[in-house]
Amino acid sequence: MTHDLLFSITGVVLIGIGLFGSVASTHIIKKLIAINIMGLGIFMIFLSTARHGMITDPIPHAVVLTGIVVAIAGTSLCLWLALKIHLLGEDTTEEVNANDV
Amino acid sequence: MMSDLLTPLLLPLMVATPLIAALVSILVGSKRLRVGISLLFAILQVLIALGLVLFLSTYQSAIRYELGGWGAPLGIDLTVDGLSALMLMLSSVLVLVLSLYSSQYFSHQDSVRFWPLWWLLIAGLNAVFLAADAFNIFVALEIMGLSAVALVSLGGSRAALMSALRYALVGLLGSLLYLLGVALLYRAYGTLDLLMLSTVADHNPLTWVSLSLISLGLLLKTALLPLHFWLPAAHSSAPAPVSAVLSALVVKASFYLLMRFWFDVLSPATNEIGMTALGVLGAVAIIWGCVAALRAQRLKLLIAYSTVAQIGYLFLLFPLATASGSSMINAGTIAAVVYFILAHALAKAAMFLAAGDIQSYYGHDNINKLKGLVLTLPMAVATFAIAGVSLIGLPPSGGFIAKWLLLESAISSGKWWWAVIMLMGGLLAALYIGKVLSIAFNQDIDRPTVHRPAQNRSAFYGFTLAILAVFCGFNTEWVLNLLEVQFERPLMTSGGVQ
Amino acid sequence: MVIIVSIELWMDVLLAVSTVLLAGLTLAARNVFTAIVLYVCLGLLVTIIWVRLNAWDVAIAEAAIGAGLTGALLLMAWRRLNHPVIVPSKDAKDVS
Amino acid sequence: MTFSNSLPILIILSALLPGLVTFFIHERQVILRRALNLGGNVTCLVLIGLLINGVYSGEVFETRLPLLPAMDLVLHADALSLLFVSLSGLLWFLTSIYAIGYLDGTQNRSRFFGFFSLCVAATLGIALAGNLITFLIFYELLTLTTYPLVVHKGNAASLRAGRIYLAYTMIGGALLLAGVVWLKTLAGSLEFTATGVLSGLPHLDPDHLKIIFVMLLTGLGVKAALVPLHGWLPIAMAAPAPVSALLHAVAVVKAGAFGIIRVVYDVYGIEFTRDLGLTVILGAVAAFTIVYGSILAIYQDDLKKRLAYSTVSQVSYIALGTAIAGPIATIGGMIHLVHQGLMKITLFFCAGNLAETLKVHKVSELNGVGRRMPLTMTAFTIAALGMIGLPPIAGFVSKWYLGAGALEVDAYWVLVILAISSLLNALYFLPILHAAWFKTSDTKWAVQKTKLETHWMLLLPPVLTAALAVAAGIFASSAISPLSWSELIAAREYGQSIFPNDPSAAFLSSPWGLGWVVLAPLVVAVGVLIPLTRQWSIRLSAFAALPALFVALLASPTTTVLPTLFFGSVLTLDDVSRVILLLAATLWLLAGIYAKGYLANDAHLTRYTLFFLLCMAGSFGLSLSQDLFGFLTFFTLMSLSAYGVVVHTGTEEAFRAGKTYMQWVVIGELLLFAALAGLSSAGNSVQPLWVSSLLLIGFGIKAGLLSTHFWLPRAHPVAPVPASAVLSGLMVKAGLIGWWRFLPLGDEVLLQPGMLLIILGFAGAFWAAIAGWMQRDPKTLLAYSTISQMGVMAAGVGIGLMYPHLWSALSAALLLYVLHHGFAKAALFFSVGIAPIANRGSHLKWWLWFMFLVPVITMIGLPFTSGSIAKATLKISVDGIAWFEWLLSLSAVGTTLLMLRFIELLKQLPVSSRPTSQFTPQIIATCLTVLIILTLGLGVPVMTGIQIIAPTSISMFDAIWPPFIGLLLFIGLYHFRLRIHPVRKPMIQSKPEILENAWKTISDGRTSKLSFEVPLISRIKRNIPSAVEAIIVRISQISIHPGVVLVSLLLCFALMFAVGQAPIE
Amino acid sequence: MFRKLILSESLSSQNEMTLLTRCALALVISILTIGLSAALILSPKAEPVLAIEALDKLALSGVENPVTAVLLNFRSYDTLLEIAVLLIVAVTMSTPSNKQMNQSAADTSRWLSVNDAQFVHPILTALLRWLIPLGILLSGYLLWTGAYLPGGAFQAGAVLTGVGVALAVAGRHHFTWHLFIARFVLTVGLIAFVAMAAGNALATGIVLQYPIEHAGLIILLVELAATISIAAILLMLFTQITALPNTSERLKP
Repeated sequence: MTHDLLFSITGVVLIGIGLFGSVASTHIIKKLIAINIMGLGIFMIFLSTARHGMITDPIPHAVVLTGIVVAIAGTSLCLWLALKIHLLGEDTTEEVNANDV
Repeated sequence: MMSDLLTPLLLPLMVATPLIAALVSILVGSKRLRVGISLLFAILQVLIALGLVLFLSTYQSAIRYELGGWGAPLGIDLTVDGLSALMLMLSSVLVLVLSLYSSQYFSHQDSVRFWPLWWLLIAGLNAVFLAADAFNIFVALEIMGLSAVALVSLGGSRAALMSALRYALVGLLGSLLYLLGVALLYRAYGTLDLLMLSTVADHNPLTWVSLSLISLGLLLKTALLPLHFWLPAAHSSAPAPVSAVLSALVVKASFYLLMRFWFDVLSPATNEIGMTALGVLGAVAIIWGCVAALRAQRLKLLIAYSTVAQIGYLFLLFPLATASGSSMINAGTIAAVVYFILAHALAKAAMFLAAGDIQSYYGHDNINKLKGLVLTLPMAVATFAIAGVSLIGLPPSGGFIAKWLLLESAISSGKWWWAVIMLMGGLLAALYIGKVLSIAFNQDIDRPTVHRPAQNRSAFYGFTLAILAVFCGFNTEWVLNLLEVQFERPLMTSGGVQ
Repeated sequence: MVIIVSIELWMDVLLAVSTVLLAGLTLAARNVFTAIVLYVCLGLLVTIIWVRLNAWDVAIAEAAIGAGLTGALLLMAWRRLNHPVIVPSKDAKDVS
Repeated sequence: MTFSNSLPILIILSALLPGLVTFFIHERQVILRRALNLGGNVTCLVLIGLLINGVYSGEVFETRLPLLPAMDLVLHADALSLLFVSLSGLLWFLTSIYAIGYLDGTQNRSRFFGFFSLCVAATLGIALAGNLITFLIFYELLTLTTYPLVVHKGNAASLRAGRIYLAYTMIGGALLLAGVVWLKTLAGSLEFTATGVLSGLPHLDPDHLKIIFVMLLTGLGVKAALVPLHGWLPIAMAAPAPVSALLHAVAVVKAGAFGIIRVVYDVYGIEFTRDLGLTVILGAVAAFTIVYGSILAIYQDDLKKRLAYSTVSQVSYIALGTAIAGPIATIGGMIHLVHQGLMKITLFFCAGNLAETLKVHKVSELNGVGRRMPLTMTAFTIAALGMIGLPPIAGFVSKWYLGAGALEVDAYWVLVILAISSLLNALYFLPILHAAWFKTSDTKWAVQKTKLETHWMLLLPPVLTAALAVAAGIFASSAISPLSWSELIAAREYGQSIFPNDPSAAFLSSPWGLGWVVLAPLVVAVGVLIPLTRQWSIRLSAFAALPALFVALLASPTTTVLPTLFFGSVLTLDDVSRVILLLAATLWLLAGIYAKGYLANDAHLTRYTLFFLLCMAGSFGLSLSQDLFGFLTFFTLMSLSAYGVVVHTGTEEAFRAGKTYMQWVVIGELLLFAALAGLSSAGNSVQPLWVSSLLLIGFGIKAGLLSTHFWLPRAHPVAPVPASAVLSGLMVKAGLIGWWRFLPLGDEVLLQPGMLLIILGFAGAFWAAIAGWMQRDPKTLLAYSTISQMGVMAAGVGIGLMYPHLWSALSAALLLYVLHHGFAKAALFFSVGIAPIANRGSHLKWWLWFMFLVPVITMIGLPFTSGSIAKATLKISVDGIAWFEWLLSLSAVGTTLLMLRFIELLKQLPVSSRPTSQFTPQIIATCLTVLIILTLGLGVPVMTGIQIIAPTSISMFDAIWPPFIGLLLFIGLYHFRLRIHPVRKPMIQSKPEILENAWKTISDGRTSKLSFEVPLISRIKRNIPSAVEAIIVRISQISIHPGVVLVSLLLCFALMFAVGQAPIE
Repeated sequence: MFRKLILSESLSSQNEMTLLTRCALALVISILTIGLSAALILSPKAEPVLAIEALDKLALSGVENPVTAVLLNFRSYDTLLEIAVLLIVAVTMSTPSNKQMNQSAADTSRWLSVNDAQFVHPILTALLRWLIPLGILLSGYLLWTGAYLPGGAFQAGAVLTGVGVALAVAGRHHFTWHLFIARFVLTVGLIAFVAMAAGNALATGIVLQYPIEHAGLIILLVELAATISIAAILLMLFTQITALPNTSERLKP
C-alpha cells in the first residue's frame, strides 16, 4: 500500500521541481525539459492511484498514455516555433517590445 | 418519435463535422475547392447547432449521449444543456461569418495550413462545450490550445512567432495544472465524469486544492489579470480572423469550464473568499485593461487589451452569483454573464475584422496615422463604432442588456461597489473607443497611401457581426428561458447542490 | 497495519530518491547538452518506476516516446539552435 | 398588431428607415436623397396627425415589445408625449428643408442626413417612451446619433466639441443608468402612470429615493443643460447650423427637459416629489441656470454662442415650471417646451442664414443687417421679442402661466426670477435688434444676386416658425393650440377635471364690432408694407383713425368678445373708453394731417408711417380692451412702435433717447407683467398691496410720474413734432387708463398707495414746472409741462384711492382734464412746428400768433377756457379737501410760469426757409386743434353729458389769481435768470447720465473678447468703483446749485402742507 | 514569468533570474508541494470501483488487455481526439509544396527518395541493414500482442518512428511530406477512427459502440491505421525540425 503513496510523493516533488524549472530557467529547451518533468510527476500521481494492491486500474494507464502523446506533441510544436524564430535570425534575446506590457 | 431519436445523434455529429472538414481540407489540393467545402461544412455546423437549440427550447430538457454505449463512469458522455447549447450556437454562427471572411483573406500558401488548423480549433471548441468528462476536457483543451498556437504562428512575423511560443508554453503549463487537478479528483473520488463528481464532491482539503489547481490552469488560459501577459501580443499579431476567434471564443471556452467547475461540479468546495478574490481580480482587470488600451499605439493591441478588460467583467459573476449568502446561484447573474459573452464575442470579432480591413488597406494599424479613416474606409469605421457601442454597453446593444442585468443583480444583492466598477468600466471603454473615433473622424488630412484596394465585400462581414451584436439586445426572453434548461441533479446521497 | 520492511520497499525508496535527485540535476545543469542527456536518463529511470507500478503499456510508451523520441528531438533542436544563422549570402549551405 | 398599437412604432420607423437607407445612397444621388428624406418627413407628420385626433377622441395607442423578463419596450402615446412628438415632427420637417438648402454643395451629405433622421427617430422614441427603460434606451441612442452630427465638419473645433459633448453625455448616461437600475430594483415596473408610479408604493425608503432623484436629475440635467452640466452646449456650436438648430431647439435639449417632466410627473408624481422636498432642489438649480445663462449670454460676442447661452437659460424655465408644483405652472412649463422650441429654432435659422449668406458670425458685425436681409431679420425680431416675453408672441403666454402658477402656490421668488430673466433677455436681444434695424452697416456685404435675400429653402423655415410662434401667442386659447393641450395634460397630471379658464367673458355681442376700430390701422400698415400699395396707403394713413372717431362719437355702448384672440379678449365701449377713444382718434387724425406737411420729403417716411399706424392701433386697442392679456398686448404694441417713432430722426441724440426710453419701457413691462400675473391669480379676492403698488409704479413710468419720468423729457422732444404731440397728448394718458382699469378705484380704501400718488403727483407738478422753466428747447419745456400736468392728474387718482366715495365725480372731472390737456398739449406742439413761419413775419403772422396763444391760455386756465372748467370741476369733485384745491392752484402758477417761458422760447426759434405753401397741412391741423379747444370750453357738457356747474364768481376769482402770481413770478425770475451764468445743461439731466454710464459699462462688456466666464467677474469688479465715483461727483455738483435749493424748499413746503391737511377720520 | 525566452545558449547565462527571485520562487513552490503532498497523504484513496467495472466488462470489449480495451473501446473518444492533437502538430509543420527545401538533389516527386548525400555515416548505414527489419518486426509484434499483453498502437507507432528516424539520420534518405500520399498517410489514422465511429453508429445505433462479435477485428484494424499515422506524424515532427533550412529566410520587408 505504501508503494503508491511513496511514488505519489515523488510525483509531487517532481511537479515542484518541474514548475520551478519552467519558471526559473530562461533557455527554451531547459524550459521544455522542466515542463516534461512536471508532466512525468503528474503521470506518476496518476499511476500511483492506479495500483490498489492486487487490482491495477486500467483507466489511469490510458490517461497517461494519452498524456505522453500530448506532451510530445506540445514539446515538438514549441521546438519547431523556437527554431523558426531562431531562423529569422535577429536578436535572439526576447526584447520586450515597447508597448507590450 | 423520429425527431427525439435522432437529435442525441447531433451531439457527436457536432464534433465530427469539424474533424471531417479538417481531414478534407488537408487532403484537398486546390485552394478554391478547399474554401468551398469549408463554407459548406460551416453552414452544416450552424444547422446542427440550430437543431440542438430548437430541441432544447421546445423540450426544455438537457441531452446526454453516451459514446460507445458504456455509460457514464466507464465511458465518456457528451452533454448539452442550455448554456452549452447557447455557446455552440454562438460559436457556429461566428465561425460561419469568420470562415466567409477568411475565404479570401489568406494567400494560397497560408490557406493550405490555415483551413485544417481552423477546423481542428473548432473541433476542440465544440468538444469543450459538449464534454462531460474531466480528462476529455483536458484533451479538448489541448487541441484548442495547440491549434490556436499554430494559427497565431501563421502570422509569420517574428512578433507573431514569439507570441505564439509564449502562448504555447502558457497553454502547456495551464493544461498540466488542470491535469494535476483532475488527477487529485480521480484519486479522491475515483471517477472522471463531471455529473458523478458533482454528486460525490464535498468540502474536504483535497477537493479544495484540486479546484484551485484546475482554476489556476483555466485562469492561465482565460488570461485573467495577473496571468494575462500572453494575450495582447498573441491576439494582436495573429491574422484578423484568428485573433477574432481567439478573443471571442477560445478565451470564453476556458471561462465556460471555470463556470462549470465552480457552479456545477465542485460547488460545495467553493467558498466566499475564493469568489471575492476572483471578483477583485476581475475588477482590477477591467480598470487595468482599459488604461492599457488607452495607452496602446496599435489598433489591434488596443482591441486585445479591451478583451482583457471585458474578461474582467465576466469574473464579476463570481462574487455576485452567490452574493445572497445562500448557495442558490441566482439565475439573473448567470444570464447576465452569458449575455456578456454573447455580446462581447460578436462585438470583438467585428472589431478585429474591421482592424483586419484597416491593416490590409493601410499596411499598418498605428492609430495615430489613421486620420481621415472615415473617408477611406467608412464601413470599417461604422463596424468599429457599432461594436464599440455594444462594448461600452450603451442601449440598444446586447452589451447594454448584459450590463443592465449585472447592475440589477449587483444592486439587488446590496453589493453596490461592483456596480460602481461596472459603470467606471463602461466610461473607460468609452474613452478608448472615443479616442479612435475622434481620430477617424478627423478629416483635415492629405490622401492616405493605399496599400491594397479595400474590397468592401470583406468589410460587410464585420458589419453584419456588429449589427448582430446590437440586435441580440432585443427580445432577451428567448435566451433567458433557454438558460433555464439544466440537468436535474440526481438526488444522490451527498446533499447535492439545489 | 505493519509496514513490511522488505527489499522492494528499499528498492522503491532508492528509485524515488534517485529520480528526484536526477530531476534536480537536470535543471541545475549549467549547459543545455548535459540537461538533455540527464533528461534521457531520467526518462529511463521513470520507465523503471512505471514497471514497479505495474503499468507495462505506459512503460513501453515512455521508453519509446518519452526517453527516445523526445531526447532525439531535443538534441537535434539544440544543435540547430546553437549553429549561428548564416544570413542568405552566397556561401554554400551548411555542410553538417 | 392592430392599428392602435402599431401606430407609435410606425412613427418611429418613418424616421428610422429613411435614415438607414440614406446611409447607402451615393453622394451624387441628390434628388433620391431629398425625396426619401422629405417623404419620411411627410409620412411622419401624417401619422402624427392621425395620432393626435386618435388621442383626442380618447383612443389609447401603445406598442409593447418584449425586452427583458420583467420589462418591455413600451411606446405609449399620451397627451404629454403628443406635445413633444408633434413639436419634433414639425420642426424636423422644417429643419430638413433648411438643411437641404444649407448643405447643398458640401461633401458626405448622405452621412449627415442619415444620422439626422436617426437622431429624430431617437427624439420621437423619447417622446413616445412608455416606461423609464425605453426612455433610457432612446436617450442614449440620441447621444450616439448626435455625436457624428456635431463632428460633421471634421475640423479641430468640431472634434473638440464632439469630444466634450461625448464626455458630458457619457457621464450623464452612466448616472442615469445607475439611477434607473436602482429605481427598478426598488420599485419594480417603471411604467409612466398619470399621477406617478412611486407615490402609490408603500415602504419606499425616502432618502434612497432622494439619492436616485439626484442621480436621475444629473443624468437628465446634462442634456437639459442645467448649470453645472451645461458646458457642452456653447462649445457644440461648432456644428453646422441645422444641427445646432435641431439640437438646441428640438432634439437634445428638449429631451433632457422632457425627461425631467416625465420623471417628476409620471415616475415620482408631483405631490410625492413635493413632499420629498425635491422640487426645492430642482427649482433652485433651474432658477440659478436661468439667471446664469442670461448673464453669460450678454457677454458673448459670437451670435450662436449667445443663442446657446440663451437656450441654457430658457430650457430651465421648463424645469422651473415643473419645480413649482402647481397645475398652472405645469401648463406654463409644458407650453414653454413648445414655444421655446419654435422661437429658438427661428433664431438659429436666422443665425445660420446670416452666417451662410453674409458670413456674419459676430454680434458686433450685425449693424444694418436688417436692411440687407429684411425677411430674416423680421423673423429674428419676432422670435427675439417672443423670447423676452413681450405679449403678442408665444413666449409671453408661457411666462404668464409660469408667473400665475408661481403666485398660485405663492412662490414669489419665481416671479422675481422671471422678471430678472426677462430683463436680462432684453439686455442681450434688444441691442442686436437695435443694431440690425437702426444702425447703418459699415461693412459692405455680398451684393444680393437673387430676387430673395437668400436661397428660398433657407428663408422659408424661419419665416414659418416665426409665424407659428406669433400664432401660438395670439390664438393661445384656440382648441388646437399648445396651451389647450398642456391644460389637458395638467388636468390629467393633477387628476382634477379641466379647471375653468380665467377671464372668459360670458356675454357676446355683434362679432368684430369694435374689432374694426383696431383692425383699420393694422390693415393700412400692411398696405404700407406691400410695395404696390405703399404710396397710396401712406397718403391714407392719417384717415385710418376715422372708424375710431366714428365709433367714439356715434356708436352706442357695446362689447365685443373675440374668444380665440389671446385668452378671449374683450373690447368694450363704456363712457371712459369713449372719451379716451375720442381723444385718441382726433389726435391721431390731426397728427396724421400735420405729418403730411412736416415730413413731406423725409427719407424714412415709409418706416415712420408703419410705426405711426402700429402705434395708432395699439392706442385704440388699449383704450377699448378690458381683459388683462389684451390690454398688456396693445400697451406693449404701442410702446414698442413709439420707439420706432422716437428714433426716427436717426441722430445720435435720438438714439440715446430711444435707448433710455426702451430701457424704461422694458422695466415697466416687467413690473406690469408681474402685477397683472398677481392680479389674475388673485382672481376676485382683495387685491394684495404689492400688486397695487406694482401697478402704480408700472403705469407711473408710462405716466411720467416723478421718480420714473427720466425718459419723457428726452424722448418726446427728439421725436418729430406730430409724433411728440401724440406722445404727450395721448400715450402718456395710457398710464392713467391703466390705473383706471386695474386699480380698485371706488370700492376699497388704499391709503398708502393713494398717499404715495398724491405726494409724487404734486411734487412732480412743482418740480417739473421749475425744471421746464430752465429749458432752452420749447419741446423739452412742453415735455416738462406734460410731466407736471400728469402729476396733477396722478394726484387726482391718488385722492380717488384714498376717498373711494369721491371717485364717481372725480373720474368725470379727470376725464375732462385729460381731454383738455390732450388737445392743449397737441396744439402747443403743433405751434412749435409752425413757429418758424410766424417768426418770418409773413402775412399770416398775427393769425398764427393768435393760434399759439389760445392753447397757452387754456393751459393756464384763464376763465371761459376748457382749462379753467377742467380745473374747477376737479376742485368741486374733491368737495372740500382744502389742501388739494390749494395745491391745484399752486400748480396752475407753475403752469403759467412754464407757458410764458414757452412763448419767449417760441419767439427765439430760427426762421425756416421752406415756402409757406408746404406748411399748409400743418396750419390746417393746428387750426382744427385750436377750434376743438375753443368748442371744448363751451360744448363739452352737451356732448359727454358731464354735468358742469356754471362758472360762479368764486370760481372766476380762483381762475384768475394763480396766473396773476405766475406772471409776477416770471417777471421776477426773468432778471434772476440773466445774472447766473448760462446753465450748461439742465442739471436734472445728470441723473440719466449716471444710468447711462452704468448701462454702457454693462452692455459694452460684450465688445471686449469675453470667451469665458471668469473675466466677466473681474470686469464687474473693475467697473463698479468707476460707476460709484461718477455718481458721487454728480451729486456733489447738484447740491451746490441754487436752483436745487429753491426746488427742494418748495417740495418740502408742499409735502408739509399736504400731510397736515390730510383728514384724520 | 515567461517573459524571458532565450534561444541560443551563449546568451542564456547573463539573463538568469537574480538569486533573490530564484530563492523566493523556490520557497513558494516548496510550500505548494508540501501542501499538496500533505493533502495527498491525509485524504484516503477512493475505492477502485471504476477499475472493477472496467475489468468485468473486459470480456465485452473484444480485447483482453485492459489498457487497450479502455483506450480503444471504453474511452475511444479520447484516443480519437488524441490523434487529432498529433494531426494538429503535423499540419503546422507541413511546408507548402512550392517552398522547396534546399536539398536540391532530393527528388521531390516521391515520398521516400534516396539522395546522394556527400557525407554518409558508414557505421550507421551498416547498422541500418540490421536495424530496419528488426524495428518493423518489433512494431508489428507490439501491435499484434496489444490485444492480449501490454502493447498497442502508440508503442508500435513509436518503434516504427525509431526506424524512420534512424533512416533519416543516416543521411541517405529524404522524406518529402507535401505529396498527397504523405498527407494521406498522416491522416489515415484519424480517417479510420472517424470511419469506425460512423460505421459503428450505423451498425449498433450508438456512435463508437463496437458490434460485440467483430469488436476485436475492428479494433485491430483501427490500431493498425493509428500506428501507421502515429509513426508518420512523429517521423514528420523529427524530419521537419532537422530539415529546416539553415539559411535564414528573412521575411520579405
